[in-house]
Formats: sequence, C-alpha cells, structure tokens
Amino acid sequence: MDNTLFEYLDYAVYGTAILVMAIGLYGALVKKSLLKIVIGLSIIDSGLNFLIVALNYYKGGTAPIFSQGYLDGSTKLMVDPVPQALVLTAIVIGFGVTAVALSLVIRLYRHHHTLNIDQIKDLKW
Amino acid sequence: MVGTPVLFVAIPLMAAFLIPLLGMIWKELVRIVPGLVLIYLLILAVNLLNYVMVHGPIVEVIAGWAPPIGINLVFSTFSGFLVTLMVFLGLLIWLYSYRFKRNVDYEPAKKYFLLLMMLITGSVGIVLTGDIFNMFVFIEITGISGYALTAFYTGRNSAEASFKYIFLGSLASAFLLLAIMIIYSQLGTLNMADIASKIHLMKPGYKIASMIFFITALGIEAEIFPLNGWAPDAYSEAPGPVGAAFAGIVVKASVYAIIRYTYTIFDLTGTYDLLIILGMITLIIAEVLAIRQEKLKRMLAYSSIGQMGLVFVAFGFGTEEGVFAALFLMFNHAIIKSLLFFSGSYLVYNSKEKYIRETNGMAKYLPLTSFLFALGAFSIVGLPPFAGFWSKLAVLTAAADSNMILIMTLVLMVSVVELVYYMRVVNRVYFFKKDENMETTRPTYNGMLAMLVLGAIIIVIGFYPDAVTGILHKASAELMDKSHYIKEVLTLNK
Amino acid sequence: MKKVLIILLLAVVGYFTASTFFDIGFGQQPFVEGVKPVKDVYLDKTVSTLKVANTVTSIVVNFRGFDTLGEVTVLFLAVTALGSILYKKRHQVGERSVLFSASKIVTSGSKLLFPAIVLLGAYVFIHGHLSPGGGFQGGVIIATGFLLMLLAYENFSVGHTGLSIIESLAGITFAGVGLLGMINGGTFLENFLPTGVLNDLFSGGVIPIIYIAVGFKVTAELTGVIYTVLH
Amino acid sequence: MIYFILIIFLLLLMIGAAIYAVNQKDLLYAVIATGIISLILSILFYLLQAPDVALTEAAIGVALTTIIFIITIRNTVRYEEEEKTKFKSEVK
Repeated sequence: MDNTLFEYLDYAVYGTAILVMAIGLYGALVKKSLLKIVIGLSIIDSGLNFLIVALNYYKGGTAPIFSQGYLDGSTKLMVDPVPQALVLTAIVIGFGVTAVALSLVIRLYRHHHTLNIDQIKDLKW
Repeated sequence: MVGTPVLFVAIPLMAAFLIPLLGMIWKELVRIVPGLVLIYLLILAVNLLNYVMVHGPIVEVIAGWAPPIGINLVFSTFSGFLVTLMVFLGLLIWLYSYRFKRNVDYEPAKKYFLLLMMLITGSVGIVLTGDIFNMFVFIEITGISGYALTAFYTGRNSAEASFKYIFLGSLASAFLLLAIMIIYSQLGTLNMADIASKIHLMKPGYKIASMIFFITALGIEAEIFPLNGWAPDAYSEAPGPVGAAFAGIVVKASVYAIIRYTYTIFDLTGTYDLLIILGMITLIIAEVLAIRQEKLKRMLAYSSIGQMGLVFVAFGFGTEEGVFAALFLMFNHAIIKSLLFFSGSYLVYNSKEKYIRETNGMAKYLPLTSFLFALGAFSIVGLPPFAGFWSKLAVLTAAADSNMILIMTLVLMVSVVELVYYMRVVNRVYFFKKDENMETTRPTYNGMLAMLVLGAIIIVIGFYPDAVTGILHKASAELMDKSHYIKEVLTLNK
Repeated sequence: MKKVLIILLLAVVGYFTASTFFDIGFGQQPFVEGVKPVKDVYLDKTVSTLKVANTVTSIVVNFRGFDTLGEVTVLFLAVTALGSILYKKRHQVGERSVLFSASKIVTSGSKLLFPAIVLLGAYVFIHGHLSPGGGFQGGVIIATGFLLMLLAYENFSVGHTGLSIIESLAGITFAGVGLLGMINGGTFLENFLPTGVLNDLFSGGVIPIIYIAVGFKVTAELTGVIYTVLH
Repeated sequence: MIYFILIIFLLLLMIGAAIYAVNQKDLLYAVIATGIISLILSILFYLLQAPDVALTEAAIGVALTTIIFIITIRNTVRYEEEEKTKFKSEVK
C-alpha cells in the first residue's frame, strides 16, 4: 500500500470508529424506545472494539501466531497481541451485559406493555 | 501468614461455581455456603491485616509472572483495611437477609445469595488488584451482580431502576476501556505501579484525556454529581440489604479506584482541586435534594451521595490529615448507612410506597429498631459522642490545616441541613401518632443481631476512636507514599 | 432542543477523542520512546517458555489468566441474573416462544448441520493454543449449533440440570487448576505441567486444559442464556 | 490499492449501517443492521491481523447478539412507536 493512501486510512479508520461510537451514543441518549437504547449501547461497544484493535495495528504486521517454521526475527513483525486479548474479554463481557439489559426490557414490557420510556417513567429520571 | 490475597477471589468463585451443584443436594446449603465463605474471608482478612501492619505490604503474583508482565494483587494496610471492612459488612448483610427470603421461592433465593457473594467478591477484587484491566473486569462482575440484585423484586418498579443503572454502567465501562487503551497505547503496560513509574513520559494531552475518561467512568459508580442518576432509584427499589451493600461496599470500591488513579497513577497538578470541586458540588446538591425527598430510602440514598461528596472533598485536600479524615468518613459511613438501611427497611416494611410519613409513631411498636435508627441518624449527622462526630471533626481539622475556611463553613452548613432532614424522620418516629392502617413487622432475630452489632460498633468508636485511628493513620501514610508502592510492586523477585 | 444539546455534547466529546487518537496515529508503534512494552515479553516468552503457538491464547489463558477467570464469571453471573430477572412462578411458565414454524428443509438441514457445527466448535477449542480460536470461540460456535436446533425443532430441549452441572464442573476445573498451581508450590494459575514441543497438540502445559474447560463452560452458559430467553 | 478501496468501502458501509440502525422505526430491521455492523467489523478485524477477535465477533456479535435481540422483539413489540402492531409470525 502507498504511504499517501495509508495516511488517509489513518483518519478514515479512527474517524469511522469514533463516528460509529457517536452514532450509538446519540441513539442511546435520544431514542425513546428501550430496545433502541440497547441497540445504541451495543453499537457503542462495536465502535470501541474496532478502535482498540485498530490502535495497535502495525503497518505490515502479521497475526501474532507462530507457524511451523517461524523465523527468529519474526516477533518484530507481529502486531500487538495484548489489545486483541483485551478486546476478546471486552466482547464477551459486552454480550453478558446486553443479555441482562434485554431481559430487563422483557420484564419492563411485561409490566407496562410498552417500550416507550415516556410512558414507563414511574421513577423520575 | 495463614493464606494469600488471591484466596479472596479464588474461594468465592469456587464456591459460586459449586453452589448450583450443592443446591441439588440440600437446598439449605445455598444460603449457608455464602455465609461460611464470608466468615472464612473475614478470618483471612483480619489475619492478613495483622500481618501487614507489622511486616509491610504483601504483593501477590498470579500465574508466576512478575508484575509488569503478569497480574498482581496488593494487600497493603490501605487496601487491606477496606477489604476487611467490606467482608465484615458483607457478612452482616448476609446475616441480616438470611431468613427474610423465606417468603421468596427457592430459585430466586438461591440466586440472591450467589449474587450477593459475587457483589462482595467483585468489590474486594477492585480494591486488591494492581492492574487496570483486571480492575475493569472486577467492575463488570460487581456491575452485573448489582443490576440483577436491583431488579430482584418482581413486584416493584425495580426493573426500571435496574435499566437506568445498566444504561449508565455500560457507558461507564465503555469510557473506562477507552481510558485504559489510551494509557496502554502510550506506555505499553497495564500494571498500575509500572504506569505510575513511567507516567512522566506521557504527553500531558493524553494524560488529561485518559484522566477525564477515568473520572467519568468511575464517577458513575462512585455517585459523583452529574452521573449519579441511577443511585436514588436503585437504592429505593432494591431490597433493603442490597441498598446497604451498595452504600457500604460497591461505592467504597469505586471511591478507592478513583483515589488510586488520582493519588498513585497520575501525576497531574490540579487533580486535587478537581476532586474538591466535584465533591463540593455533589455534597451541596445531594443534601439539598435529600431535604425534599418524601420517601425514606430515596432520602437515605441522597444522604449517601452527599457523604461521598464529603469524602471526595477530604481526599481533595491532598494532605495526610485529609486522607485520614476521608478514610475515617468512609469507615463510619459504611457502618452507619448500613444500620440506617437495615433499620429503615423495617420501619417501612409493610408500606408500598415507603413514604417517610408512614413511619409515624413506629417507636411504640418497634422500640429497638427505632432506637437503632435514631442512633444511626444522630451519628451520621455528627453529634457527639457517636462515631460520626470524630470523622466530621477530622474533616474540619484537615480543612483548617489546609487553610480552607470556606470549605469548613460549607461543611458545617451542610451538617445543619443533614440534621434537619434526619431529625424530621426521628421526630415522626417518636412523637407522631401512628396510622392505624399501618401494620408492623418485627425484625427477625438474625436481622436484629446484625443491627445490634453495628449499633455497638458506633457506640464503641464514639467513646474510643483509637480503636481504628491507628490503622487509618498507617493506611493514609501509605497512600501518600507513592514511590514506596511502586518499589514494593516492581522490585519483586518472585 | 434536547437533541441539539446532545449533538453539541457529542460533537465536543467526539472532537476531543478524535484529536487524541489522530495524534497517536494509525499503523505504527505508538509507544513513547524509551519504554519497554510488555508485548515484547509476551511474544518472546510464548514460544520460549510456554511452547504455545498462538500468542493471544497464551495471554488470555496464562499471562492474564486472572482476567479470563473473571470473564467466565461475568458470563456465569449473566446467566444467573437472567434467571432471576425473568423468573416466573412454576405455573406461569408458558410454552417456548416460536420465532417461525420451521419447514421440512430447515428441520432436516439443521439435523444434518448440527453434528458438523459441534465438531467445528470442538476443533476450535481443542486447537486453541495452535491456531486462531479457543475456548470462547469454540463454545460460542457450539452454542449457535444448539440455537439452530432450538429454532428448528419446537420440542427440542436441553436439560437445564445437565447444563448447570456442566457449567459448574467446568468452572471448578478452571479454578481448581489455578489452585493446584498454588498447591504445587507456585502461584495461582501457574503452569505446573511439562510444556512439551511447540505446535504439538499436547503442548503448553495447563493452557489446553483450561481452554477446554472454558469451552465447555461457555457452551453451557450461552445455551443457558438462549434457553432462558426463549421461555 | 485494492485493499484501500475495500477498507474504505467497508468503513462507509459500517457508518451507513449504524445510521440506519439508529433511525429505522422497524426494530427488526434495526437489529439486522447491528448484525451487519458486527459482520463488517469481523472482516475488518481479520484485515487488521486479529483472527481470534474476528472469530469471536463473528460468532457472538453476528449470531448470538442478533438472535437474542430478535427473541426480545418477538416477546415485545416490533415497531418503535405504534403499540398495537405486535409482531406476529404466520404460524400454520
């Protein structure tokens, strides 16, 4: 890949990740439907995971897996494995939180028969 | 030494995985086993605290890799004190709620004790760990247990309160991850001591960015003002003992996390002032809102937020006296607020909406519970000769030493506000005529025992504060000595 | 009005974050001069000491195994929380909700695919230390297999007791292996088995054992999540 | 060059899917759009040399999260505003 093109990619990748997070945050804050709020939260998580993996990508790097006849110097070429391990953890935790949030949505629907937060507001926000 | 700090996490996790199996053998075991685990942890915590007071901090390595590479746990006087406090409170909460779940079905009751145990384990993990990502994992463990416990009663609006909590909690975890990654991308390490020793290499811009994200994320859990929307609802909708667990255990762990970041990890100037400003705003707004509340548990929740504000103010002085005062406040608040939640939930046990006016004249029917509530109320306001007096005095002394007269006057004024709204409740309990329709429920024996233990502690500390001040002075000296912490962790030859 | 304020807030926060990250830069080593990042140690020690080919696995299971223990606990708690939030009294438990009634093609196709999916999942978590994948990925793949069967057959059911037994046993294995490391004179989760030869199936000491336990646990937990939500 | 175009295309698609997911009134379509975000994300993870994360995202983000959302929609309502149009599948 060209270096000039790569520079554009710099802005494109981070910009997209942050934009996706912002869109998710917008959805979570503005939308009235409980399910929309959960969707917004899961979009934030997606953008964040992308940002973290992109952060420690190394140009021309390879996946951090040693194949049969690896060279001694090949660790220098490998991308950083730590953020990948962290994102792995974050994805699984995010799934657990989403599942709990959705079960709460089902509970609220059973009580109020609506998903609109304007009509659920028994407690003050 | 009888054990190592990792047992604080390993034993409860082992028990948590075992409980579903044990429940198949004998149903009562799901209630008993968490209590046994907590008793064991309390013995372990006291023993280790004694050891640490003499021999200095224990740094435990996990998976055999020395700190910058692997994860480590630090059991020092500071963290050990908090751990002991949390486990002790957890044991009392278990004792208090042991029997009152009789009217709940077996399945949810089984889950209640499991989740309560994991809530305590998560908080203990936050305090013990020496690794920022590991702290994130423990925060999530605490969070998920907290969401489930808030929504425990199906009859109330608890699901809505829990949804608010989960909403803010997810945002908090996103911000926290962002902050962690900014630090990692610069320093290539996740260990707290290692970060603290290298933080001066980072550009100030990045430091400020990650600091802001950290404070926002942890402020949600620690109830700092604009971010504490979840707290009053969660406290008032959750079962009574869970409210006590939030006030006494979860919030303490989050405050610890913020303090660890501001005192040990970041070396930015002006963070102390930030803490004072945030704490002051939180304190004033929460106390003003508390006076307007009509429901008992919401009032207690706002009072709890206000106390946390005061803790932040005390930490913000940045002096050893300030840290001492803050720790003393945290200790007192944990004990007293638990007592208030325990006794308060029996005062409004049978009412549906939990209004303060429904506590009218309860003193005649529940004399001991009302007395304990009054004791807690007097103590948290800071009247002598109860425990709360000494911590308020310590805050005022620390403020005077730092020449912050304005803050002294504000704290005194806020105390008057506190006095007003607590006395309002005590007045109703003792001197109003009881509503005939209200039924009363006597506390169970184990619930009473838990309350009496807390009441006894308040009186003992009130007359003999030296019982804890020795540990607190040592802990605050240790928190101030940042280089010692770094050295202790990093020069560990495994 | 509220929308405008929120968009303004988002713009400020977004600009702040974006400027920070644009400054860090994409595609190069971002670490500041003069620090030794821990990733070099990880990459080095993975081959020389642990004899594991996949560095991500060695980090997840060994170097930062404590995180993984916590993560598994988070999933376990999520299942527990789901059970307590969606709890109904016994007589209220209704039929399973059916998303769509499956046609003949779907049912027989699912039956055909199900063993293959389970096999793939098992392969992924057994070879977690050699190739991409591991306990989480394999467990999730097997759980999707169960999901397929649950969707295709209205009366397909997984034993709830069996699931919780598998889950508990796998969790105990994980924590127990950790404690064994401590009993053997080392620290919690420390490797105490011979590490073998790189790229061998039986290599890496306790790493494959832990990852297989994680695989079983994740399978049981995620199937439990789907099962609880469906009812 | 071809990688560049591919990545830019995927990024644009991701932003589009995110906007669609937030604005769509029909929650079922919105959920499918979040599934698409996860799918693109897993391809991008693969391109960024993170195969482990790509596998996890593909399995959890695309399959499990989406299906749990759909089950929730099945148990609640399908549309954001109208309450009466409950999602009823054509059961034979």
